[in-house]
Amino acid sequence: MSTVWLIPALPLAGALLNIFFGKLIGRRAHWVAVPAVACAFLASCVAFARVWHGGSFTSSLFTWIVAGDFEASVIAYVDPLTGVMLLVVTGVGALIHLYSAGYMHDDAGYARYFAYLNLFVFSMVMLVLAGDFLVLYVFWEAVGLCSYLLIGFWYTRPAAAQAGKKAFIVNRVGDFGFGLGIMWLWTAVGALDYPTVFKSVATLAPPTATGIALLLFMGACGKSAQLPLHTWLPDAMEGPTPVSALIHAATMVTAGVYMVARSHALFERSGTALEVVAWVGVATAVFAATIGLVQTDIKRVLAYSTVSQLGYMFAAVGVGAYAAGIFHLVTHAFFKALLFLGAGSVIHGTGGEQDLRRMGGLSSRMVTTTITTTVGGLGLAGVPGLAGFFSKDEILAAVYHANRAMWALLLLGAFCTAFYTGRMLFLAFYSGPRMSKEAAHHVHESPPVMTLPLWILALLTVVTGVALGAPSDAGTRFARFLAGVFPIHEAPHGGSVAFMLMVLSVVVVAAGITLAWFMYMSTPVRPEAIGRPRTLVHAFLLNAWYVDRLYDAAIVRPLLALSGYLARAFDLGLIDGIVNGLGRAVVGWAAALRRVQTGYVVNYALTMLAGVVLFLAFLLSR
Amino acid sequence: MTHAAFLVIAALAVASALGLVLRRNAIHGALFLVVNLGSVAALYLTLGAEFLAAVQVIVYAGAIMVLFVFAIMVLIPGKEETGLDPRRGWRLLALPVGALLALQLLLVVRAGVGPVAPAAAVPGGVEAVARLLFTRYLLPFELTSVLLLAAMVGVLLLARRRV
Amino acid sequence: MTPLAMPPVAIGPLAPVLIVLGAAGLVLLLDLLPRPVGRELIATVALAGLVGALLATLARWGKPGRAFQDMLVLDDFALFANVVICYAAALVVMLSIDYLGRNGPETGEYYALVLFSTGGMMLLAAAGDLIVLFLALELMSLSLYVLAGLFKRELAASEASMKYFILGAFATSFLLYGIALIYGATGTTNLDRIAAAAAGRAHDPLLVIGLGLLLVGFGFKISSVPFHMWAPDVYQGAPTSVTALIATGSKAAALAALIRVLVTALRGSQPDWAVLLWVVAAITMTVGNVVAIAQSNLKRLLAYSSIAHVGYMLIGVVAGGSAGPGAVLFYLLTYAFTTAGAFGVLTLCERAQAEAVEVGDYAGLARRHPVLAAALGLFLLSLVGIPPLAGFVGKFYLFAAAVRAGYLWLAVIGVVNSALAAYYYLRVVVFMYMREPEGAGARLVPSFAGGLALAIALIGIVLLGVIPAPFADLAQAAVAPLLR
Amino acid sequence: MVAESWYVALSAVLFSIGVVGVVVRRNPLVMFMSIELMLNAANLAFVAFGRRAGNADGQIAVFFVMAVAAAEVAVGLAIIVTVFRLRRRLSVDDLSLMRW
Repeated sequence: MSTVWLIPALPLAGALLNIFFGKLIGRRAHWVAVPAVACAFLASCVAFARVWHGGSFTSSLFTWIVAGDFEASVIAYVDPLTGVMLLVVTGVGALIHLYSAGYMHDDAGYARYFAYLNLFVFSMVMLVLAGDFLVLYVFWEAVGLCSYLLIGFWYTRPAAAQAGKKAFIVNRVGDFGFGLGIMWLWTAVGALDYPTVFKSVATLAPPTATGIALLLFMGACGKSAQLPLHTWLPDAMEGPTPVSALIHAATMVTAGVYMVARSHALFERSGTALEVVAWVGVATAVFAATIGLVQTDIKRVLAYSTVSQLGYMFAAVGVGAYAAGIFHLVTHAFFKALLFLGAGSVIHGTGGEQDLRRMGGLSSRMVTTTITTTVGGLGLAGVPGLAGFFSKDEILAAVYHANRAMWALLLLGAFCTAFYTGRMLFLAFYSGPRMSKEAAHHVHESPPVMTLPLWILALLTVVTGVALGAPSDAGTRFARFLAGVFPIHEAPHGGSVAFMLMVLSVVVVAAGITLAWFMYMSTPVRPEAIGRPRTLVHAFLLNAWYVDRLYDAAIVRPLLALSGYLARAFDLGLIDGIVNGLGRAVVGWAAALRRVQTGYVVNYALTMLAGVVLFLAFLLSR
Repeated sequence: MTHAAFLVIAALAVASALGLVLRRNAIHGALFLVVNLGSVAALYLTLGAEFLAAVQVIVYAGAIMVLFVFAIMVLIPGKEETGLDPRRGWRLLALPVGALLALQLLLVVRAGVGPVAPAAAVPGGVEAVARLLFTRYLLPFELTSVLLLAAMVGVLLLARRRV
Repeated sequence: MTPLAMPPVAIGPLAPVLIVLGAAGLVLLLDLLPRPVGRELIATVALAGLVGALLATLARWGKPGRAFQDMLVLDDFALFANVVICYAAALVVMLSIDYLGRNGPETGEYYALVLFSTGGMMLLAAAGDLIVLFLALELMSLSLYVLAGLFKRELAASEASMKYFILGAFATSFLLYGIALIYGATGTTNLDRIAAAAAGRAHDPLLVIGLGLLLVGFGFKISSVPFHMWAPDVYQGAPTSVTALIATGSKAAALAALIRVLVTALRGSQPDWAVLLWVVAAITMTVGNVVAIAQSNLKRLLAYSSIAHVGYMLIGVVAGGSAGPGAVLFYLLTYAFTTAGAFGVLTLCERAQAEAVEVGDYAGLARRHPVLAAALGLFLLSLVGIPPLAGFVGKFYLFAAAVRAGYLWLAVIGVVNSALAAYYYLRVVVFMYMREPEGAGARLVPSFAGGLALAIALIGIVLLGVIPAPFADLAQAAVAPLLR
Repeated sequence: MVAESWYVALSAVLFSIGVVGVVVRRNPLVMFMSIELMLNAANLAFVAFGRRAGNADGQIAVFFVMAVAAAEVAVGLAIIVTVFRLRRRLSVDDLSLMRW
């Protein structure tokens, strides 16, 4: 008896309990939600143990409809990749659930919050477990739904409602392509389950494979906030901070990377598609990193950083270094969740302050938060020894062998990353306090229920890299573990080139942090100067390359105008005419047929009698 | 039993049935129905079903028809179905369709009820019927009592003046 | 004179029915007590009887249950139908408590008649002999005729009762004549012996015409075209709780009996009845759906909708084999949950001094009573057949059975009809969620039992929609005894 | 002995007359009596077929039909009386409150 079904079932049960008995459970909602995810984590460990030595297995989770030889059922497909994803989702998920119990404890929608969060974990686990593209698609949409619900969790705030709507619409664009791709795949291959699909992609014509792969990648761009569909993620920071940590940093947004890695056979068949993935990743990585340089909202810094890091993952996947991409996914999940939770702790401790300009000097008041967040920041920046260093280095090395231009751009991105991370840490924790006396007086460290997850994530940030990511001639330990899923990347490992690359990236990181030190530490910070556009470039970055405004001018407004025009010209005339004409025909029939029902018994009896005669005539004629 | 007797009784049955349908007066119709039931009872006798013939006269022609006549007397003193019939056309349509039905049924009878060599005479006495009724047909028999009880409760519910 | 050998009286297979009828007797006795007892107590007794019968039915699952010399065949097929019937009747009783208190006479006879009628339905589904079938049908129908006219001060109710009675008796006479002809052809009224006698004589005109007349009688009870015309008027005029019983219980029982007769006794005539029912199914669902579009009275709309659903179910009967009847059984279960729930919502709503039955009364209901509106919305969506609600799965099994039996076009007609049906169901949803009421609109009358009934129905449609497989398997297994 | 087919033919004719009666008459009492006529015709067929089949099952069926008819008459007359109390007229054509 497989226990795989427990992994989704537990969070689902928790969600249902909190949805239906939320009023009854009230403030004790976390007693349902946290154990549910924690136990799902244990069940994930069991599943993980089964694929420890490679190999894969399937497990039928749920049989919906069986009719003859037709069977609609949900089959879980577990291989090492699934195992890793499961551990990340449920593990980080459990920590963030625990953290939420502290962070959200005053909120009016406590039970609703945990219900959504559990529902998200359920959907995400199912997305990872899915054994075919249809189930993948269903839960792809489901995690999106949970994400909108949680972005708009404080739906009374206009900004939150607006952000939820934006996330919905932008994702719709991507999902449209994704759905189309799956349909095309189905017509091309005739099946949707992973083993069959990946076995038969070899028979696809490369153009077909390119088309399908690019459509699928469109969905990935939406979900993982890659250019040009990245605009929703920074706005998504309107949701509660633990949600940002779990959904918009550690798990859901990485679904795109997971999907591309999972379907690598298809992308490889195309070649072109893989190249597109790499370039989009590189472009996004640099683009988002430059925007991160100037943000003043601590969560927006992290949001752009997430977009940028996701770009790194896509770059890795795009050059065929799948294991490196997934490894970065894992380490990123740890340190970015840590950073968000740290930011949340700061926000919690300062009574809702998110603006870096009004922080500073928190290191003395919030020791734990400072230490752990700094570890997370250094991990993100790529300081040697920490997880981010190993995973990013792995990516840089792989990209170096594939394409020098990409490598140079990513190196630039690494510099930016180091800079904005240093800037954020210095501004928040180490520079002199800039908040009002009153506000400063209230600053306090978060309760243990929130700091415990911080410690654990910090520990993971420290050890994961060394334990799993140390490079060797046969690839990292992590890559060897995934060897059954992805062939070990061909690029040469070790040697002087690798050593040189490593040194170079360390230098770049050091330069970034040092620059940040000079700008925000060595001289007193002038908050009024930060966040004010001084130069054109600065203004350009502050406005996130004007992408939102560009979309507004180039797409949203013309579309509104067009639809308005079309509504006037066509809908009322042509389309309405056709639809209404059809409808009117049916309604006309309905109106005529109902007149048959005269209400007089004689007509009813006569109809019955006519029916009898017709029945008998028919039967006698046979 | 001769054919002549059958034909006479059958003619009586058909005539009385037509009388029921064609006469305007409901009381007359009820009396025609009594005649019809009586002639069918006579046919039961010719078929060897003495018990049924007796029940037909006692229960049907006796009890049930008395109920009918009583209801007619109470509800319509004398006149009924006078006045113009706006749906006369529909009503008259029943005649051809009904004739068609009769035709179909008669066709089937001609084709389907061939002369079968009569088996041993069917016992039609009280004993034979009772024997079956209390052995094989015990369940339907008991069911009949429930049916009558339900009907009684229903009638009470409708007829009671209270509420 | 030989002594009369009384047959062994097998209480076991009769137990579910006996419990229901016993409860009816108990209700009558309670009603006769000199000091009037509360209607809640009477309703509770009735409910207890139905739940007891449900449990007794479930307890007999898998046990062969022929009794009274094959007069009663309580096999798994009958048991499944009985579960549907008991469930529907129990819901009706729960919905009746406060509905009746508000609108009509507080009387124990109502519950007694509901129980009598339920007993008739259960026997109908388990009848192994055409005589028992006829008696059970009459027990069910006579009680329903009276119940339809329960509000005897209202013109609509008395009209409904009268139409139902006259047309019902008319149809039953055809059924009886059909039984007589089948008896004439085979010399027996026992279903199994009819099958044996009819073997190889499928073209005996007596048998064929008998079959036709049987279909007329059943067609009336399940309200298939052209014997459906009573249904909208009766559904509209009868008390809503009674309408729910007519729409679910009586339909389930009649369909179960129809399937049993067709599949066991008249299996040899399948080519005949399958083609006939093909046409009837297609016309029935189309007429039901098209005319429903023009309705503004919700009870009437649901009446036409229920006609359409009978059309869908006849698809399963036509498909035959083991898949077809199994799909019908499963559909009956989902249909009972959904329809009883939808009518249940109507019993809980009222407007000033009247029942709220017009679509317009439900405008803006979502704002006034979001939970109630959501419940009605879900029932309607299930009737449309939106996954993952029960209605979708039910339709899926029916259409799949048709396709596999080679009736592709019938399945296509069914699918087109389901699309058509979305129009009028969703119109109600649109009214509830997007329109403002003119005047006060319907308001909720709180009722604990009614709310509980709705909750059960809701859980039912979601459960059957999400994990249909075990129930569908049971339905498939239940058909097996018929196909021996 | 008169062949059963004659009896069945007679029953078919009576049945059809009853059917016509239900449709052509407006008075529910007469319609109801026509239905009794139909049941009666069925009974005649049962007895005739019973003799042909050589068993008494047909006669038993008639017995049950009579019981059912009695119950039906009781209920039917009660319903008719209820309608009459409300309307003071007795024609099924008055019953067209609900239609379309």
